Amino acid sequence: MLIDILFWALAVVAVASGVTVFVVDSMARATYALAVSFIAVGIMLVIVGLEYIGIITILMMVMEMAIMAVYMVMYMGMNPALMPMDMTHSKRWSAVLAVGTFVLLAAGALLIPWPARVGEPAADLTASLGEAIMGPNMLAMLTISPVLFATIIAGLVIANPRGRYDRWGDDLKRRTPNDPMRGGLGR
Amino acid sequence: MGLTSVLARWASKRVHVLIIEVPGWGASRMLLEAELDRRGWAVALSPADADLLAVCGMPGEELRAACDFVWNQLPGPRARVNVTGSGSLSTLLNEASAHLGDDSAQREDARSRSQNTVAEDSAPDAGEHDGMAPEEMDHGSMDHGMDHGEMDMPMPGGIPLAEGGDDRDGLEMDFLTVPFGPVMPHWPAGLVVDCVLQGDVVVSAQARVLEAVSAPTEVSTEEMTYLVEARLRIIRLCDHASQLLALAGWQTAAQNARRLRDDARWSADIAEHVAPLDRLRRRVERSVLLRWSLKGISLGGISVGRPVGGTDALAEAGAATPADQAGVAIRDRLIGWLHEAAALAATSSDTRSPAAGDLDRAREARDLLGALPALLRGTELGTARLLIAGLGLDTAALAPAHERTHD
Amino acid sequence: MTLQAVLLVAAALFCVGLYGALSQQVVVMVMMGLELMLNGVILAAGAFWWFLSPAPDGQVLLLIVIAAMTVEMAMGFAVATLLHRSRGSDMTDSATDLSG
Amino acid sequence: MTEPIVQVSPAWAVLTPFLLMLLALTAAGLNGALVARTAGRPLRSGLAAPLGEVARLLRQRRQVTVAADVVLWRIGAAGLVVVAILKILVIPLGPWTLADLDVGVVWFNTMDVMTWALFWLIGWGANSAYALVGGYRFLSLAVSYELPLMFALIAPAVAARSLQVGDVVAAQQDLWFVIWMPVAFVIFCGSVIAFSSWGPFATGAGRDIAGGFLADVSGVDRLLILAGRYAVLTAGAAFAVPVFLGGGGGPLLPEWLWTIVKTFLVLAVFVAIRHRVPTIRPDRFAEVAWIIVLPAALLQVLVVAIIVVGS
Repeated sequence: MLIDILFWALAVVAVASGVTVFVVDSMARATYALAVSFIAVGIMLVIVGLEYIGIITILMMVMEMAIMAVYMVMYMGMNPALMPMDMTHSKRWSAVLAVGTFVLLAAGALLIPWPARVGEPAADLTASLGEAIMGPNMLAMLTISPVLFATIIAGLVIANPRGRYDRWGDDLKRRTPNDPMRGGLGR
Repeated sequence: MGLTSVLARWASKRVHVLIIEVPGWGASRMLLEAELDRRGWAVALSPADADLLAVCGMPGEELRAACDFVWNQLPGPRARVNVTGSGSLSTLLNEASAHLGDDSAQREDARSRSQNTVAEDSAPDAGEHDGMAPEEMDHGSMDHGMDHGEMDMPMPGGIPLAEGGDDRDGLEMDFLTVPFGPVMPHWPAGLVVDCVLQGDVVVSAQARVLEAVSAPTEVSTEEMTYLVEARLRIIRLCDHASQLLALAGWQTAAQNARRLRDDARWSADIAEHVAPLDRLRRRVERSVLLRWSLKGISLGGISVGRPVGGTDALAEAGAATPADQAGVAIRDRLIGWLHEAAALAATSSDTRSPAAGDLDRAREARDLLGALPALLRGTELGTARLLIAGLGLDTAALAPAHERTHD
Repeated sequence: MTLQAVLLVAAALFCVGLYGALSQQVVVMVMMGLELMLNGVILAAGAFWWFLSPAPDGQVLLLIVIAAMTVEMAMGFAVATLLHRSRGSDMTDSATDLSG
Repeated sequence: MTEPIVQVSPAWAVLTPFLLMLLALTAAGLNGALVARTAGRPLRSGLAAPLGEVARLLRQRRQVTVAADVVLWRIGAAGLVVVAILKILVIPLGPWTLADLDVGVVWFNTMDVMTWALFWLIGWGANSAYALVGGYRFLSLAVSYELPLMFALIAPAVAARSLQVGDVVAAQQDLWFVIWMPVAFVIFCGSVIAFSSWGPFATGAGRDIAGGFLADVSGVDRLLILAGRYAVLTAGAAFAVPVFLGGGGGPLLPEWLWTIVKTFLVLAVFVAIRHRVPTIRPDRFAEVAWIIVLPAALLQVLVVAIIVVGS
């Protein structure tokens, strides 16, 4: 019973803050509304026994939203936060599509005869997850890590306008790189 | 009733004081700071942190306006004192403390203020936002949607939209016009630097000095006569060093320099100060972290003043401060100051005649002020503060020169 | 708390995110929409896992979704920076070079 | 210590905030005493300084800046204390713990990530240039310290083969982790100082920007933020005890007392560091953190992993 109340409260918080993201005019409020939505979902995951995943979700998303807020402030310039300007397009079709999808998904969720539960959860779910990714599912983790690493590299390459020739000179022989800002290692 | 009076009694043990120094009244400020240290009161970093506003000296018109503006930003309970001499300092602070603890008076003050702000809010004064009033902590932010929640107004909070421009990484970023000073901790008296910022990087800057209404010399000479030039110079060097150290975030060293400064004012034999000054200098020289965090911050091509002192002092200090060489590093400058102070203390016979004339000092200060905009361009805020502190700007020397040009 | 209930909430989150991702013009806001959609996906996956087959392998799938979200965010920020640098704007409408 | 850590009734959670605030107040008193000493005043006057500070902030009115985002501002101000309390829920006090979560170590990490949001919100809410710069400075520092902190926390978890704080304590019965993972311990302590925006890492509240995110807060808000900083610092020091310093293990004294004594010692070191070192500038620290500290943390984890697998 208590769990039910908690769940529905969290559900309301999650969806309401999700809607808030696209309603408020303030960039900071939009970003942190999304963070609240993620926190609510994270707690729901903890309720269904996914302690590690739920808490990791909260950790990652709060971090990401803190960074996201900076990007919002940085790039949105003249934005709805300061001047009430509409930065949307094809609102009506988006709404129709979204509602249509919701009806479809909701119908699916309610009408499909879901099978009964197969198997029982492990006693220590976190440990079982660890064993899974270090055992039978190691390949998945082995794939994720190079993908993440490639993402770091690709992100830097895309975002950074300065290559090594800009930094170290045409013959790469400059002794200290020509950076707009000095680093901490005396380079 | 009992609780509020208990709170008031406890609060009076730790009053936070916002100090505004008028150019030329450095001595009053230093005396005040020493008195605050003695009482265990704290120096406030911003108006919101302050209970007591202490204006050291007689501000000119513009500076007085700035003081009034800051006065309005004190949250209250609040009190205001004007420090112009040392004799009454203790009673002055006692009275201020009593006023702070006087609940009924403070309530009255709060009531009259809230009425005022209602009146102000109904007619927002646009002129207030364009940088005339210095240190507008809450109006200075005219950019990137730091203002929100006022969607109904075309200009939220009466603050106009920011314009943009490319930053040093080639990204278009908003410009933000912020006046720095004259109310800032560890800041040259009366200096205002109107900065255009992108984030925390200074895009361009313009410096000016708000003047005092009268030079303090008439008022404070009587207690200063025995402080001859060399001793004054030591005090000033220690003060500069203390401010620079405080900005570098090294509180104990800054406090150390400040105590040396205050001791230098009162001690009978200035020669006693050689050893502590040398100790402080060695401590600064030894700090790896300070060397690391100040590395690469230099005053560029600005020639900073020649050290004043005997020949050996000159030679020694000159070694640490290559004044004529391009690019004096801030750290060398700091060590040079301490070195020079120690050398002065060692050679001082308390009879030396002034080595640099008023005219020289005025010219030097004017040069430094002129060089400031170029120096600050493209620096990050923290670096900019260190650079300004590293100049050791003597705004007091500037004031008479200004008056002359105005005449 | 039943599977249906959780799925409904997840669907709601997904669709709000969908609306945002379709209607917003600014890249960062589009990203927020995508994140919200993935939020719904995570919740649905968690519900399926718990109510249908709580085997350890299911948790791995969720980890993969989270990793996908990280990648999406990192690339999104990078692309937003690139767009901002080259166009001075980060509107999706202005990046239509490939749209024929 | 032989018996395993037991979970006590959640009702005891009511006491945790008091214990936390008591420790935080002690730390503030110590800080006041140290400041008094450098200023040449008697130590005793400094010890009482925090009480005076609390009294004056309770009397002070709240000043709101023009076009401030008051909601987010207040959330940021109040959040720090809450986060600190949530942090210490998983820390065992000697033989007792309130919640020995399966993922206690990750829980602590998640709570410290909350400070990213909170400090930035404090800086943002004021709608003032200095405060916002302060918030950004904290974030740029956070990007540098967070990854090393995560790996520093992973090292004890790897050694204990568990993310549960109770297991981590139990794994240190013979040898404290601080002895064979000193790098991780140092990085952890540095990160605690950093996420509390304290001492050399307090650039977000630096004197050069008139107090940074503290520049415009007054009254109760300021009290909450300052108390929150002490509380977060205290929680960090307290977490070092079960993770690196053997929990309640020690001779003579009862275990719960050992936990408090160790916490206080770590906290005292943090407080003593505060004014004694110059600022570490976030723009320069970034390179050091990513090129030196992070690989060092990874190496530490590698060494721990090899030892654990080998043993």
